Amino acid sequence: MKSSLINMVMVLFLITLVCAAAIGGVYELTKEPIDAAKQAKQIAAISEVLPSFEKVGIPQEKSVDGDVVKIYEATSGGKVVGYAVETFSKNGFGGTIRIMVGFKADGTISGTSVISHSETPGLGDKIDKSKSDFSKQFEGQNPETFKLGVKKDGAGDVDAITAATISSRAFVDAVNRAYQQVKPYMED
Amino acid sequence: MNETLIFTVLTLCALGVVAAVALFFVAKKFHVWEDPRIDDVEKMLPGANCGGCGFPGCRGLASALVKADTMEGLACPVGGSQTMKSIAEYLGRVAEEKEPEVAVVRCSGSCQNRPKTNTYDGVSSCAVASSLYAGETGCSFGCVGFGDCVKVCAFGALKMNPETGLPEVDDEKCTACGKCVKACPKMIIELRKKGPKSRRVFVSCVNKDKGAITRKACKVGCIGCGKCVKTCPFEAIKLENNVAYIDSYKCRLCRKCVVECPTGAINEVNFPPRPPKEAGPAKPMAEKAAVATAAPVSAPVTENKGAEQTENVKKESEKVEK
Amino acid sequence: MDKKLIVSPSPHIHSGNSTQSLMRDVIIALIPAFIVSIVFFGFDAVTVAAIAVVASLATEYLITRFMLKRPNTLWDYSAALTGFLLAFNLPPSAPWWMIVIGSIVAIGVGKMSFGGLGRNPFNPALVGRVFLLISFPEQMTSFYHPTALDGTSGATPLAVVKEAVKNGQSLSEVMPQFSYTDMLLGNMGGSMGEIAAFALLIGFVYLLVRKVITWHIPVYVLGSMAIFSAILWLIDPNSFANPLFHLLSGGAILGAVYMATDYVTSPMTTKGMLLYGIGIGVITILIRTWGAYPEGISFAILIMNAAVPLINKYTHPKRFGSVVAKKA
Amino acid sequence: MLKTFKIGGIHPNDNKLSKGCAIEKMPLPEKVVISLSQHIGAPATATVAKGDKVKVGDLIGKATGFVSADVHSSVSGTVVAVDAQPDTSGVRKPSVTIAVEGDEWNEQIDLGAENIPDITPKEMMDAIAHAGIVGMGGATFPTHVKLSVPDGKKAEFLIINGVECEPYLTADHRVMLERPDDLLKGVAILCKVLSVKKAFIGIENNKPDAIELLTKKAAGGGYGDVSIEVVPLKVQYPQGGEKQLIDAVIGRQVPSGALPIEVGAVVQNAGTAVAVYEAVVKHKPLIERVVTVTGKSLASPKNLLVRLGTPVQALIDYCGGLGDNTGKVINGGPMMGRAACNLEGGVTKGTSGVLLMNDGEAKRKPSSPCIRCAKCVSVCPMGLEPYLINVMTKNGLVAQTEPLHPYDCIECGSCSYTCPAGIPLLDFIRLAKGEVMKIMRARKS
Amino acid sequence: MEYFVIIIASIFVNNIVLAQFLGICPFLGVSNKVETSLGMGAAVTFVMAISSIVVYLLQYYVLVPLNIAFLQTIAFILVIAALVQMVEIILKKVSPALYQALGIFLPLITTNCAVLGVAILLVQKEYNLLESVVFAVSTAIGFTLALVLFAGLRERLELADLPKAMKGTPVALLTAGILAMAFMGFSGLV
Amino acid sequence: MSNLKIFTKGFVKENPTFSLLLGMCPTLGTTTSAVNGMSMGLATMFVLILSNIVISLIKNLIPDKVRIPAFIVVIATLVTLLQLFMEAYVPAIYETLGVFIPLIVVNCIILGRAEAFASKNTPFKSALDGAGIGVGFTFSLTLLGAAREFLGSASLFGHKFEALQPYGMLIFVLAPGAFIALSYLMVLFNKATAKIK
Ligand SMILES: Cc1cc2nc3c(=O)[nH]c(=O)nc-3n(C[C@H](O)[C@H](O)[C@H](O)COP(=O)(O)O)c2cc1C
Ligand SMILES: Cc1cc2nc3c(=O)[nH]c(=O)nc-3n(C[C@H](O)[C@H](O)[C@H](O)COP(=O)(O)O)c2cc1C
Ligand SMILES: Cc1cc2nc3c(=O)[nH]c(=O)nc-3n(C[C@H](O)[C@H](O)[C@H](O)COP(=O)(O)O)c2cc1C
Ligand SMILES: Cc1cc2nc3c(=O)[nH]c(=O)nc-3n(C[C@H](O)[C@H](O)[C@H](O)CO)c2cc1C
Ligand code: SF4
Ligand code: SF4
Ligand code: SF4
Ligand code: SF4
Ligand code: FES
Repeated sequence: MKSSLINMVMVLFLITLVCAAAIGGVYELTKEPIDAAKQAKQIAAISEVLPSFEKVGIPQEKSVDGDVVKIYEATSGGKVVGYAVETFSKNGFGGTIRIMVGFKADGTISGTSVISHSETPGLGDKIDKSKSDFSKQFEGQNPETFKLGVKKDGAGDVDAITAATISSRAFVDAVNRAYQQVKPYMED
Repeated sequence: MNETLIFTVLTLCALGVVAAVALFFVAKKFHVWEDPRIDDVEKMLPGANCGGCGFPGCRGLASALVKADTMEGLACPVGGSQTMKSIAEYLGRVAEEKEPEVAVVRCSGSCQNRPKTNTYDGVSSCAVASSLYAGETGCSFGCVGFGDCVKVCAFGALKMNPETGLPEVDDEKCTACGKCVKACPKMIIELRKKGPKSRRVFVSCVNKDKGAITRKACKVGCIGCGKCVKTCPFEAIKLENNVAYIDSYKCRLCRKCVVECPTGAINEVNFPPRPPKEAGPAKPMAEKAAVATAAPVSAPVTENKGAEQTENVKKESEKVEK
Repeated sequence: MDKKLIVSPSPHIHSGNSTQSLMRDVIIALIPAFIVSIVFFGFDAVTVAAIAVVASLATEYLITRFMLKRPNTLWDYSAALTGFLLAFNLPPSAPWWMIVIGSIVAIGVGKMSFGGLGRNPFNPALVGRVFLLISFPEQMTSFYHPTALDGTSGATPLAVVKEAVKNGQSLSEVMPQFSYTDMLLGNMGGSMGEIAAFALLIGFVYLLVRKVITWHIPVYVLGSMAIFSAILWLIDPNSFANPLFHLLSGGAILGAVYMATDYVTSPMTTKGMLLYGIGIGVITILIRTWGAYPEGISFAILIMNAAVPLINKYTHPKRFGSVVAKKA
Repeated sequence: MLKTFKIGGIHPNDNKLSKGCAIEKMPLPEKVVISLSQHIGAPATATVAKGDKVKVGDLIGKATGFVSADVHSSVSGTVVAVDAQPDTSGVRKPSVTIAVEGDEWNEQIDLGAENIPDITPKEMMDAIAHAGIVGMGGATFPTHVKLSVPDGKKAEFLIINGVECEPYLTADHRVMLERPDDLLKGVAILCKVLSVKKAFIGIENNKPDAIELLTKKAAGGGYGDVSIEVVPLKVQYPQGGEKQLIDAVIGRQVPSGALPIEVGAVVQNAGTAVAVYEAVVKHKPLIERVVTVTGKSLASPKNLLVRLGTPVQALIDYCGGLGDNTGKVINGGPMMGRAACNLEGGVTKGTSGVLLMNDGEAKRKPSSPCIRCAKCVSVCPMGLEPYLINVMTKNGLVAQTEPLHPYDCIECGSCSYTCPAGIPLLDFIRLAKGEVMKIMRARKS
Repeated sequence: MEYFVIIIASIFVNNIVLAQFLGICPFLGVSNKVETSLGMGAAVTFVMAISSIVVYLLQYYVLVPLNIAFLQTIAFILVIAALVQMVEIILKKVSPALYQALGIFLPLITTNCAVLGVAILLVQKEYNLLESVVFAVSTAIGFTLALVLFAGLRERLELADLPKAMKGTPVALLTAGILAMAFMGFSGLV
Repeated sequence: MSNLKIFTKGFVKENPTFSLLLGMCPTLGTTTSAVNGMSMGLATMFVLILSNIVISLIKNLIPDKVRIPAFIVVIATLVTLLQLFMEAYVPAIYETLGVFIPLIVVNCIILGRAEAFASKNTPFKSALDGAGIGVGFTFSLTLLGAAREFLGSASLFGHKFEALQPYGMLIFVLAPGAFIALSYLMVLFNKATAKIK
C-alpha cells in the first residue's frame, strides 16, 4: 500500500490501539495468577524451611546493610512454631544471594532454601539444595553452638564447597544475618 | 474501565502515533534522493537484515545490486536463488543472449606426445614455472600443466587430467567467464564459439617455432606446413608465426583439415565417429589427437616411459603446496 | 640425454632448518625442568607427561588419518611438544582421564579444528589447560607440596597470597613463609613444570643459543610483569606481592619462555612482540591481583593470542629505505 | 666492529672451492652462440648475416634504444646462423652462431697499452659504450647508462662491489688478486667519468688476501686526485646487493623505488671495473669474462677466462665433465643463479659461475605448512614480510599484496633459504613482484 | 569507583557477546573485516548511548509513574526502532560521510538483541541516568572489542587451510568459544 | 509448494539455527540444559506462529513506510502476552529464561519470517510456516541444550547419570561451551544433511 501521512498514522494508531487493548486486557487477566504465583513461591519457600505450621503473619521488614531482611512469624494454633527469615548477602561471587532461612522457636535452624542467586553454574550454585548437600549441614544446628563461619578460614564450623569458598562464605554470611535479626524475637 | 488499561492504551497509542508522525516529518525534511529501484529491490529481499550477504542489512545488498553491473558475487543466503532470479529479472540483468562460447584448451602436448627434457621442482604454479624458463619439454609454448586455470575457475569446469597432464573443460559447467583465459600464462586457453551440439574444430597448438623444432619437441604440434589452409573450402584458416588458426565463425565444421593435417594438430570434438572407409594415411594420427582431448581416459598408455611420466605428473599435482 | 636435470627457481640451497628440529629443541630445553619435577614429584611426573604426550599424539594421528585425511604429521613433533607442555601445566596429581580430555581438547579443538600445525590462532596446550581449569576447578587447583611428607597440603604461593589478601591479612605476615631459593629450585606447590624457575631458565638459554627463539617475548613479558607489579608493590607492599615473587611463581617463566613464544600464535615482528609481551604481562598481574584466578598467565596468553592478528596487521617490520639517510 | 648492512641477512656456508685456483684461459671452442640479448633492455640488432667472416672484437650487434648494449664477436670465424637459439633456460633469443676459425683480433685492439689515455670523460664514456660493457655482477645493466647521472643528481662516491657474497663463486676474488692494478686503474677511470673524488672497494672479510693486496696498492696512490679506500666487511649475505652494500659502506639507505644515485652512490662490480679499464685503455670490447666453474661433484673446480658464447657444456667438460650424479646445473651462484636446462646455451656477459649440484643437493626439501616462526621476516634484508606475500599470492590475492611492497624484493632468496618449513617463499614473491609492478605501471599510464 | 566497576565489568567481565550472548548475529555477520567491524562498533556505541537515555526517561517518567511497567518490551522496541530510523535518515542528510561510515550499519542494529538487551538490563540493574549511559557505552565498547578481535582472527583464518567441514560458521563459533574461554580469565575482576 | 513442504522445510533445509544462522543469541544463551532449550524453542514457536498468522491477516492494510514498525509492534505485543502468561503460569521457566524472553522481539527469525513469508502468504500457510520453522528451532535448541547438559553436568532432561558425575565438563554449561558445542553440532549437522542431500 502507498504511504501517506494519514494512512501511516492511522494504521500505526489502530495497530497500537488493538495491541494495547490486548496487552492491557491480558495484564488484567494475569494479574491475579501472577500475584498468586509469587505468593505461592513465598509460601513454598517458607514451608520448605519450616516444620508444619498453620499460618504466617505479615512480614516484619528490617533494613540492614543497605537492603531488607524480612521476618515471617509462623504460628500453629496461636503458638509461634518458628520464624522464616528472607535474608541476603552481597558477597556472592556473582552478586547478591537471597535465601530463606527457617528457625525453630528455640533458634535451631530448621532449613534453608535459595530464592535467587547468580553464582556460577557448577561451582557456586551448589549452595542450592538441588545441586549439593552443602546447605543441609545447617539443618538442626543452633547458631549458639554451631559457629557460623567457614572452617577453612578458621572462623567456624561450616565445610565450604570445594572451589567455591566465596559462595559458601556468602551463604554463611546470609544465614548469620538472618540469625542476628531473628535473635531478638527468640528471647521473648 | 480500569485505570491501567486506559494508561496502557493511551501510552502505546501515543508512542505509536508520535513515532509515525515524527518519522514521517523527519523523512520528509531530510529526504535524500535515492534510486527508487533500491526500495523495490529491498522489498524483494527477505528483510531479515541478518548481514549474511556480507552487506550491512538488506538495503546494503539492494543498493549494491542496483549499482553493480552484474549480479556476480551478490547473493542473499536467506532468500536463495529464487529471490535472486526475480531480482535479476526486475533489474533486467539477465545475461543478453549471445552466441554461446566455451573455453578451449589449445594444446595436446600430453606426456606421450611431448617428451620431457628436464624436471621442474618449484611451486606448482604455471605462472611461476613459465616465468622461470622455457618449461619441462622442448616446447616452450605449450601447457606447463600446473593448473593455474583450474584454480581460478569458480564453476569447477576445469579439471586436470592426470593421464595427459593437460586441463580439460567440462562444456556443461563452463560459463565462458574467461577467468582461465586470463590466468594462463601461456595464453593457451581461448573462448570459442560453442558450436552446434558442442561440435568444434580447432588447432590444438600454439607453438610458434619453426616446423622442424616443433616436430622435435612434440608429436602433435602444428608445424606450420599450411596444408590445412589450402584444404579449407571456406577460408577459415590462417597461418601466422608458423601456427595455423581456425576462425570459429568462418568454420563450417567440414573437418577436411583434420584429415589433412600431417601431425594431427587439428582437433574435432563431439562429432560422431567417421565411417571406417575414410581411413587415409593421416587418419590414425588425427584420431589419436581427438581421443587425447575428447576422451583421454581411454588413451592408450603403451610406453613404459609414458607411465612413469604420468606418475610424475600425479606427484606434481599432489604436491602439498596449498 | 637420459638423465633429466632438475630445474627450480632460486635459491638452490637451504639452511637445513626444519620444523622438526625446532620442535625437538624446545622439547630438549624442557628436559631440565622435567628432571626437577621428577625429583620433586617422583613417578607422578613421568606418568602425567607420558599420558599427555601419548594422548596428544594419538589424537593428532586419528584426526589427520580419519577425519582430515591428510598425511601423517606426527614426526614434526609439534603434537608431542603440545602434550609435553600441557603436562607441564597440570598438577602432578591430575587423574588420567582428565589428562586425556585435556590432550584431546588441546589437539582436537585447539589445533586440528583449524587445520593443524601453523593454522591455529590460539596456543593449543593452553586451550587444553584452560578448558580443564574451567571444567574441573577442584582437581586443577589442588596441588600437593613436593616435599611435605603427608603429600596433601600445598596450595601454590599465589593462591596462598590471594587467599590472605581476601581475608584481609597483611602480606608481611604471609610472605616470610616463602623462600626465594626454594622457589628458584622448585620446592613449592604448583603445576608439574612450573615450579623450577632455575631449570626453566637453563632451557631458555639453550633456546637462545640454538636460535630457536629470540629474547624479545620472554623479556617483554617478564619485564612488564615486573614493572607493573613493582608499581603496585611500591604503593602498598602489604596488599601487593613484590615483583620477584611474581616472577618466580605461578608459571610466569614457563609461560613467558615456552608458551608465549609459540611461533604460530605470537606476532611476527619485534614491534608486535613488544605490544604482545606487555599485554601478557599486564593482564597477568591484573588477573593475579584482582581476578578470580590466583594465576593468570594462561588466560593472558590466550587473550593476547586473540589480538595477534590485529597486532600483525598494524605492525610491520622496519623496511629498508624507510629510515632517513644519514651522512657517512 | 666490521661494517655491514643493518637489516636481516644470513650466513650460508660459503663453499669457495675454487678460491685458490688461478684464472685459467679456456681453450677456444669450435662454435660459439652469442646472444644479442645478454643485458637488461632491448636486444641488440644483428649487424652480420649468415656467411660473414668476423674477427675477435668485431661488432655483431648494435644497441637499439637507450637501455641496450652493443655485442661483439668473441672469436674469429664464419657466421653460420643469425636466428633464435635457446639460452641456458631454454628460452629462444636472437643469437649469432659463429664457427671458430683461428684467433684473429680486430686491429683496433691494442693489448699492449697500459696507461690511461688523456681523454675527456665524455670520450671515456663513449669508449665504454662502444665496448658493450654491462654490469658483470649479474644484473647486466648497460654500464654507460648507469654512468650517465641524471640531471639534478650528483654522484659523490663510487663503490666497487668486491663482496662476492654468493657461496661457491670466486671469479671476482681472483680478478682482485690477479689484476689489482688494472682494477684500480678502472676505478680511476670510472671516477673520472662520474667526476667523483672518492671510491670505496667493499670486500668481505673472507677474502683477507684481496683486502690486504688492494689496501696496499691503493695506498700507493697514483690515481690523480681520486682517493680509493678498501672497506673490509663482515661476512653476511646478501652484502653484494647494491642497496645493502651502500648501506654497509656509507651508511645510507636507498629509498624504496629509487636508484643508488639518490644517495649519491654508484656501484660497479670489480669485474666491470676491469672491463672498463680494458675498454678505455686497450679498446678491447667485452668479449670474455671470468667464470667460476665449481661444484662438489665436479672433478676440478676452476676459474676460467671464457669467450662469450662458449657453450656451458664445454666449460663443464673442460673441468672434468658432468658426473653421473649431477642433478642440477646452475648458471650463477646457488642463491641467485638460474637453473639451466639447456647446456648448449652460451656463456653471457652476466655469467659469473657455473655450479654443479649433485643429486642429493639438487632436490628441494619438501615443504610443510608455515609455522609463522618469523625467521623469514627477520632475515629479509629489505624488511619485507615474505610469509604473508607468499600466502596471499598463493591464495590468489596477489593484487592485495601491494601494501606489502613486494616490488622492493631484491630476490636474494634469504627467506626461502632460512624457512624451516621449507617453503619456497621466493617463488611466489617473485610472481607477486612482477604482478604488482604490472599493476602499478598500468595505473601510472 | 562505581563507574569504574561498571566499565570494567561490562567491557571485560560480562562482555556482552562473549559472556551474555547478546548481539551474536552481527558478531558473526559483520566481522569479516577489521575496518567494517570498527564501523559497526561505532554505530552500536552511538545508538546505545542515545537509546539508553531515551529508555531511561521512558521507564522512569512514563511507565513507572503510570504503573504500566509491563509495557517495557513493546515500548522500548518501538522507541528504539523509531530512534534508529530517525538517526539514519538525519545522518544521511546531515553528514553523508558519517553516514557512509556508520549509517549503513544502522538498519542492522534495529533488530539486534544487544540494544534492546542493554535497555532491559539497565532497568533491571536499577542504574541511574548517568550510570545507564556509562553502562551502555562501555557495553558497546565491549561489543566493539570482541568484534574487532574476532574480525582480526577471521581475516587470519581466511588465509589458513581450514578443514572443509569447519569452514565458515563452525570455525567462527569455535574461535568465539575459545575467545570466550580466554575472557573467563577476567571473571572476578570486579 | 505443498503444505507439507512448507511445514517440513524448517526442520532441515531451512533450519533457522543450522542453515539460516538466525536467532543465535537465544540459541546460545538459553541452552544450558535440554529443558531450558526446549522451553525457549517452544516460546519462540508460539510467537512465531501467531505473528505469522496476524501479519498475514493484516498484510494488505499496512502502508510501506510503517511496515516494519507495524510488524514490530505486533510481534512485541505477542511477546508481552507470552511474558505475562509465562510469569503467571510457569514462573520457574520464566525466571530461567530471563532476559531472553523479551528479546524474542528482536529475534531475527520472527521478523524474517514475517517479511519473507507471512507478508506474502495466506494465514494458514503462514501458520504452517511458523510451526515448521518453530519446530526446527525447538529441535536445534533442545539438541544443543541436551548436548551441553550431558557434557557439562552429566545429565539429560534433568536426569542425572551418577556414574558420570565426576566427568561433567563444567565449561559446557558456561559461555564458552555454548559456542564450542554449537560449532561441532553444526559440523555434524552439515555432514548429516550433506549425506541426505
Ligand atoms: C569463572 C569462575 C567462576 C567462579 N565462580 C565461583 C562461584 O560461583 N562461587 C565461588 O565461591 N567461587 C567461584 N569461583 C572461584 C573463586 O574465584 C575462588 O577462586 C574460590 O572461591 C576460592 O578457592 P577455594 O574455594 O578453592 O578456596 C569462580 C572462579 C571462576 C574463575
Ligand atoms: C629499469 C632499470 C632502470 C635503471 N636505470 C638506471 C639509471 O638510470 N641510472 C643508473 O645509475 N642505474 C640504473 N639502473 C641500474 C640499477 O641501479 C642497478 O644497478 C641494477 O638494477 C642492478 O642492480 P642489482 O644487481 O643490485 O639488482 C636501472 C636498472 C633498471 C632495472
Ligand atoms: C642479492 C644480491 C647479491 C648480489 N651479490 C653481488 C656480489 O656478490 N657481487 C657483485 O658484484 N654484485 C652483486 N650483486 C649485484 C649488485 O647488486 C649490483 O648490481 C652490482 O654490484 C652493480 O655493479 P655492476 O653493474 O657492475 O654489475 C648482487 C645483487 C643482489 C640482488
Ligand atoms: C618456541 C616454541 C614454543 C612452543 N610453545 C607451544 C605451546 O606453548 N603450546 C603448544 O601447544 N605448542 C607449542 N609449540 C609447538 C607448536 O608450535 C604448536 O603445537 C603449534 O601451535 C601447533 O600449530 C611451541 C613451539 C615452539 C617452537
Ligand atoms: S574459468 Fe570460466 S571460461 Fe574458464 S573453464 Fe571456468 S567457467 Fe569456463
Ligand atoms: S592451460 Fe595454461 S594455466 Fe592451464 S595448466 Fe596449462 S599452462 Fe597452466
Ligand atoms: S620462515 Fe617459513 S615457516 Fe617461518 S614464518 Fe616464514 S614462511 Fe613461515
Ligand atoms: S628474496 Fe625478497 S622477500 Fe625474500 S628475503 Fe630476499 S628481499 Fe626479502
Ligand atoms: S538473535 Fe540476532 S542478534 Fe541476537
